[in-house]
Amino acid sequence: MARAVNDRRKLINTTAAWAIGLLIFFPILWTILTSFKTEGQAIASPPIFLGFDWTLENYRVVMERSNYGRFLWNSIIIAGGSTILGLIVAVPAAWSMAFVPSKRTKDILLWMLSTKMLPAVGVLYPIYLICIRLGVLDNRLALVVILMLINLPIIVWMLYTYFREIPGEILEAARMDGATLKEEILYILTPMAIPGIASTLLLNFILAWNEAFWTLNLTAVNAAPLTAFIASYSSPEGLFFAKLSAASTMAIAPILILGWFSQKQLVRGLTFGAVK
Amino acid sequence: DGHAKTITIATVNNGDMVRMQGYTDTFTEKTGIAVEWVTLEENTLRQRVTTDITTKGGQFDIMTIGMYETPIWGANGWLVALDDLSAEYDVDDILPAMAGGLSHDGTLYAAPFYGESSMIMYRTDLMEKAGLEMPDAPTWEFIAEAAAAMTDRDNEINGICLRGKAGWGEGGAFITAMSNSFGARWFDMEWNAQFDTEAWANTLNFYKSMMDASGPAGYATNGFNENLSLFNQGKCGMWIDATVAASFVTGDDSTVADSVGFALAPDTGLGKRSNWLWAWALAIPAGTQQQAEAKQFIEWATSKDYIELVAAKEGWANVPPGARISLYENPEYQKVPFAKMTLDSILSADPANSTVEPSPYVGIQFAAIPEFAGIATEVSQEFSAAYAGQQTVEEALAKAQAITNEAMEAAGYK
Amino acid sequence: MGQIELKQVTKSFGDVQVIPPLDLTIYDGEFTVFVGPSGCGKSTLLRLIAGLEDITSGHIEIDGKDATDLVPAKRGLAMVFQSYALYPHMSVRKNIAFPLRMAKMPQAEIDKRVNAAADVLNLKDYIERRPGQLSGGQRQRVAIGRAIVREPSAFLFDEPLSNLDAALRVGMRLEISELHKRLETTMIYVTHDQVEAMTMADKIVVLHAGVIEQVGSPLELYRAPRNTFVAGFIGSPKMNLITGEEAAKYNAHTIGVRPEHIDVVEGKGEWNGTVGVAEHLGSDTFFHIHNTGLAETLTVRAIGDVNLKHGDSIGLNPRANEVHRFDPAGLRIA
Amino acid sequence: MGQIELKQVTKSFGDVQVIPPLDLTIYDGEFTVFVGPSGCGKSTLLRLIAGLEDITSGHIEIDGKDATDLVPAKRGLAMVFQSYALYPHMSVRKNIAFPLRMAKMPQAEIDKRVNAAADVLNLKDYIERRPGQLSGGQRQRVAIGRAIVREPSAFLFDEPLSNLDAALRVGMRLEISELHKRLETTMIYVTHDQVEAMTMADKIVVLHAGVIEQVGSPLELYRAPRNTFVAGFIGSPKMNLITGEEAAKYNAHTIGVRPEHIDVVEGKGEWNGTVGVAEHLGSDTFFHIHNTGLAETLTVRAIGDVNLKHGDSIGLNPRANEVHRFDPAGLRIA
Amino acid sequence: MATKASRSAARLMMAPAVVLLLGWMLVPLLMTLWFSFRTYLPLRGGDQGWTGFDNYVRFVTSSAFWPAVQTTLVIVLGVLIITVVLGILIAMLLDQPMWGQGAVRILVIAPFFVMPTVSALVWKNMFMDPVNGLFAHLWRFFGAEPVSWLSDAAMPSLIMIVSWQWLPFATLILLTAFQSLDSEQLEAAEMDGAPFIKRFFYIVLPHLSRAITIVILIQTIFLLAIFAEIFVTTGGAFGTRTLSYLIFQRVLESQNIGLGSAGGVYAIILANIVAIFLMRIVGKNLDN
Ligand SMILES: Nc1ncnc2c1ncn2[C@@H]1O[C@H](COP(=O)(O)OP(=O)(O)OP(=O)(O)O)[C@@H](O)[C@H]1O
Ligand SMILES: Nc1ncnc2c1ncn2[C@@H]1O[C@H](COP(=O)(O)OP(=O)(O)OP(=O)(O)O)[C@@H](O)[C@H]1O
Ligand SMILES: [Mg+2]
Ligand SMILES: [Mg+2]
Repeated sequence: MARAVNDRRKLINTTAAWAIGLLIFFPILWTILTSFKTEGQAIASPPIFLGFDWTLENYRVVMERSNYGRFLWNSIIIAGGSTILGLIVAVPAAWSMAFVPSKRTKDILLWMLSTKMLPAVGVLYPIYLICIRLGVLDNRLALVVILMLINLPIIVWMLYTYFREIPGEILEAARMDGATLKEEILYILTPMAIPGIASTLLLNFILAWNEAFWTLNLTAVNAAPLTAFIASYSSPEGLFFAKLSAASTMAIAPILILGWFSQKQLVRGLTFGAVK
Repeated sequence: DGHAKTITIATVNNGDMVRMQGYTDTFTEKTGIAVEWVTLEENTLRQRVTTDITTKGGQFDIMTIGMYETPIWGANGWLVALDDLSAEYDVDDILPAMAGGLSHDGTLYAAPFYGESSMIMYRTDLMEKAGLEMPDAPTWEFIAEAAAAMTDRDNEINGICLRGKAGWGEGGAFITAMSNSFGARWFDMEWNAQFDTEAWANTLNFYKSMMDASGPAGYATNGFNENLSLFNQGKCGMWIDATVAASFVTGDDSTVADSVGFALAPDTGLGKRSNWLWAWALAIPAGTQQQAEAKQFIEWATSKDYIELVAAKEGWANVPPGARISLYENPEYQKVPFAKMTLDSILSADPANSTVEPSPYVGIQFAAIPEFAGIATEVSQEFSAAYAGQQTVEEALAKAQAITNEAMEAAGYK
Repeated sequence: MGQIELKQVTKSFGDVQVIPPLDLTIYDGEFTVFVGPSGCGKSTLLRLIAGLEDITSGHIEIDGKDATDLVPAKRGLAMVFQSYALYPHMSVRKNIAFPLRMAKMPQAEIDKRVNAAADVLNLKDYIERRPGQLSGGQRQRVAIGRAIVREPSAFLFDEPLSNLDAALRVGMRLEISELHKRLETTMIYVTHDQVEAMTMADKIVVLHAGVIEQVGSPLELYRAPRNTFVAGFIGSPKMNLITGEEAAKYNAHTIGVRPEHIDVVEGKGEWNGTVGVAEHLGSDTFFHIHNTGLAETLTVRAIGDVNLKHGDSIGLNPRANEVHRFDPAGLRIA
Repeated sequence: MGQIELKQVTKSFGDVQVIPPLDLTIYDGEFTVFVGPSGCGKSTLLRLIAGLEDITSGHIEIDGKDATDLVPAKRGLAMVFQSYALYPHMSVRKNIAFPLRMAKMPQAEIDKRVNAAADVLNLKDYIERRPGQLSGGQRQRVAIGRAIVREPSAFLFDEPLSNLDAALRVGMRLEISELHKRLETTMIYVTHDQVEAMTMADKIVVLHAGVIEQVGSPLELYRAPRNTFVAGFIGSPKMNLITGEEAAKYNAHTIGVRPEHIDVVEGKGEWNGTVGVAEHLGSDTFFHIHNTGLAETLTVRAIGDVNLKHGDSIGLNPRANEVHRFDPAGLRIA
Repeated sequence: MATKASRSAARLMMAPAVVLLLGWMLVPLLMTLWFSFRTYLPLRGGDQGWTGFDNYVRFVTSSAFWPAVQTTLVIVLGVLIITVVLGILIAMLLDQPMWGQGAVRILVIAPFFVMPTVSALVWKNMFMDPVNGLFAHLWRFFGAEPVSWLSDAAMPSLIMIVSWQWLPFATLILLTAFQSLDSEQLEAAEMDGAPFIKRFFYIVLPHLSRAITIVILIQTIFLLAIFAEIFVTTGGAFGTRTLSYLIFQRVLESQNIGLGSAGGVYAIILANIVAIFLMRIVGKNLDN
């Protein structure tokens, strides 16, 4: 029973929180604003905040220069695919850990996490060679699998924490009711864990979307996602801030919008069992 | 299937290359060959194509590489020799300096899309205001003096803007080229690092004291892009950099386009100037399935016709420079203000003979050995740290010496 | 239909044996209650019967057929869990229908049975709601509904009422009793609530550390506890257990007298003491009597409101025919 | 030391007034129990006294001094929360010592007091454990220990026993009562458990929707409930409330008779009916009687084990002097 | 829950995840190990044979090694400290009642969605550029000399950029932890006479320890691997070369796979030291 708070306190809280929120958000806001400026206005001194001539020119130039749609589509496929594939592999594993724990469950979980500590640059060569051997360079499916593997530990861990919150009695009830293991997972566990699964999905979608090392190094054209798109603007000739901003905005906008629409889920998703 | 063939080209995201992408349709219309572009920032591009070529990944049909990679890769047999280009293409029209730098054992392995040297770009108005006149071939001493005279901190005008950014292709290239004019070299004939020489100390000390006095704030992180931006905003009196910059500083985005003059890169009277030689060139990796199509593209993109196409659409100032003799013989192009100085700069560079004292390597702002990129990046990082005042010039040189010797040892030179 | 037999059943978790060899027969139609202190193995026993845990050794027979290795679904039993274990994402209807769906019953039949169960349990008004929108008692009924539709040969209940508040508990207790009367199906019911055990059971099984201390009807246990454990466990407030001299007078190591079987007298009684805490419930008064010369504090019940205060001296007369006698091993002396 | 007075205290959450103007005096040393249905404002009232919520209007005086705007720590009260609110990362010792450490008491004095409290509460064996390693009853005692050491002028308890199981509840109830006897400090105790209220209180405050329905000693409330709400609320099983013709006979709109005040007779009685469920507890038997001609099912208590079964016809005689009469507004007719 | 059937089902269902991850870990690891014992110079014709421990010795004795380890630890620690401390403060603020809580949360969460590359580009060019960056304007506005962030204060700048990206994560986890704090505990402490600061240190902080552990664990995993931020901003100059960046330089810039692989093995060892250390705490904290 939280204590009731008077309006004055609330006003102070609100002001402080909004100030900090805006401060944290400012770099993104500034990027978005700059993307609508002309190059001259973008570097004007003193900087112009809102009073500039809004233009879509930068977006036009960027769109003309690169096949944004394809990058976007690849990002969606790769991030989405790896997340879904990850779920398919992780749900049974998390079920096992949560409901049939053994002495080694926690060790396995921590071991899984530790695989994430392999330095990617250190194994680029081996992985590149393997991909060549398998003929899967610049292949969306290969990236889907690799990103799935990269994020799998996180997915398993998150699902494990959610599943643990589900009382085992309910699964036992299903078993008493005659459900097979498959039915138990499909009809009871998964629907009950929907909020958790949704946030796992989201978080991993974001992680996969932003993954920049493998997606850049293992793709050329067919499978190149937005991280590759932004790589071509990394150091544009003459520092065209406005165009850089437009490209940046285009690279982050989809995920930003997705994240905003689903922030409730995400907030839950980010708890990692911090709450019991 | 009925689809046309598609070739994949890895390229760098600079202005001329991006412009070329815009004309891809013309090529496709003409030949029916579709083109996929992988455009990357310079450093990223270099890693991507290097990884791909060394592992024979075969992801690209054409790679955009430079004078540094071409001879090494050619020697390894990783590139398709460009020795059967059509007569119409006129290989002999390529500037000899460029062709030389892009060949191994006399065989051309990459066709220059554009070539460049470096030169001084300066503000005629500021020079005048300072009461000085730029000679066609100035010395470093004069440059330092002029820089000091032009500096006007209150109006945010820096006498001179130079690259200080870490990276072998950035500040590393500049300081190496500059060191040549001070009589320094990377290696002696036994591949021993030479950073313990006085010549290197002189180079760095001169650079740093001049930049501290007349350079922009934070010059230790400025590269080509940053300096271009500064110059275009009227914040630099002089800028010594790639000749291709000339078209930008006189172009639409420049606020000082009307008052830019050009001069040869400076020297110290030891017989070598501090200008480099570079070309972005198109090469075909040996493993590609689409050799014929790739060659077709290279012939198109580096042809005289392409130059004319660009000239017709966007004016002579915007054509890719520095690759073909014929361009400089074209009377239309000769009208471009920086044409002559560009050619002069290119002609005054000699990659095979870049240092005052003899050196075992080819290359002006680099040494064409596989290890160089790695070493020079780290060395230039030490230099940048010295520029930023985080260590002394002596410390930086000592570390550079150690880094270089370590790496040469690791690579088996010693 | 519904006879369950445990033969030499044991259960160990790792090295710890929580159920030593145990024999028990539950007859068809019986309402059997398992009681015992926390951790004594009530739930474990129930889960062994349900098949949710493997037994370590021994046999379980259901209706005369060996069910030891049968999966839970095949044993024909239904279980109502302490937490109800309703499926939160399904409506009441779907919850109740779930076991039938799993049995691949035709939809028409499912509907019929679900409606019938909803009728019986007064759930028709909530049939489309989710469990989250129901009160505790309603949830409880859904859980029972889900058990009923399968027409199991026996119901297993694990402390089904312990999450309800006192008032509701009384109501639900009656409902379950009535259900048993109506269906006449075997029911096994775990609780640690005295009143539930006494009022609902046909047969009470008192467990202690996995061992059955006594099996019998509630009144049998109340009247003739087989040992001091059962004597202390059954009845509320607890039976007064007295050792020493007083017990010797009765030729026993320990004697037990229930608070309601001690009469308070004015003046001297068989035992005399002073009132400690007096708990006035209105309908009854419980006195805790000190200084009786006995080692133990005695609890005494007086009907109605008796006006004795802290410190008052009183006399107590145990009813001789209600005194239970136990030997040194704690076993009842007949 | 320990008199608490509420004067025209109100509390609103936003627009909702949960406590309409309320006056109440709790005298020094009194054990006052707040009872009432869930949501009636018991906890809110307690928190207002503790200072954990600001009152909306009115005054609170503690020992005659205005405490309305005092912060909780300055009111000299100690509170035991329903969840115990132990600090999970501190040992029992540290938990108990916490208020003293906050008061910057010298370590020697702290140790002395903590040990004394641990002694009193039988916590010495667990003193270095964390709350997570304690049983419910032990936790409860730690919470009380933390309250005791401060030597507050009054203790506030918010349903301190509701998380314990039945057996433990009885024990803790006695412990708290004894504590009160020993310390003679004012205690305010919130519960919705009948038995707790009746047995522990010096004074019961019956709340209903933020309004005090009746204040009095447990037996006052039992004997003379001021209205039907109190009548139904106090006493277990609930008083039988009967309206209609039968009530009219008594010149009342509603009459109430407690189950323990109805005698079962063989043959005809004042009321006659058939036994529905019979709950045999051993010490008592509760009958639910149907078909009496009254609208309501009657509950009747018989002492001991009475051998009546489902369907038996019986006669009932309410004890005339124990019949409570209420007017149409539900108020007691004297 | 534990019948034989369910236990064997569990093993079966865990298998795909375990096998996949084992493969994903072992195959590259073994190849890296193999390379690390060879002279492998792709630009000089590839694999040139066995060299024993030369690569290991060379990597460790290189003047860049220890500074890189130090830089790695400084970045990880710096970011952890900043994100945890600020995260706690911001979470505490967001936990208070206010208007538009959801909207503020959206603002705070946003940096988490930004690709590391984009974030580095934006910070480097639009904020930290000593001439045109917003900070430079701000500094000039107050009459100060603009700072060359990425050279003069490279490490703090880098830490700041990375912290900005990870602050939302820390804040959100800590916020949920705050929300799970039993308010009765705080009230009890208040009744016990603990003022705000003491309540924070004695009650709130211990309660957050589990959440903080999780923040530290997850962030460390990601922070040990940060790459794009360094690549884009400083390219490893000005003392910002981490161990993984050093490996990157050996492998990709110097094209010395053998040496880089040896470095990779060291990085794995370092990561595992950190991991074991973390797992210890986590293991302990996750249990209770
Ligand atoms: N999965 C398990 N692993 C190990 N020990 C267990 C397990 N389940 C139960 N136990 C142990 O078995 C004993 C009996 O437990 P059980 O749950 O059957 O007791 P209970 O009588 O139901 O108690 P309660 O009244 O508290 O529900 C306990 O000592 C318990 O600790
Ligand atoms: N912080 C709050 N904000 C709004 N309403 C509240 C708040 N706290 C309590 N209430 C409301 O005030 C009323 C009284 O609540 P209170 O907790 O005092 O009841 P209670 O008698 O303690 O109930 P219970 O027996 O369930 O504990 C309830 O209707 C409750 O919803
Ligand atoms: Mg149990
Ligand atoms: Mg309450």
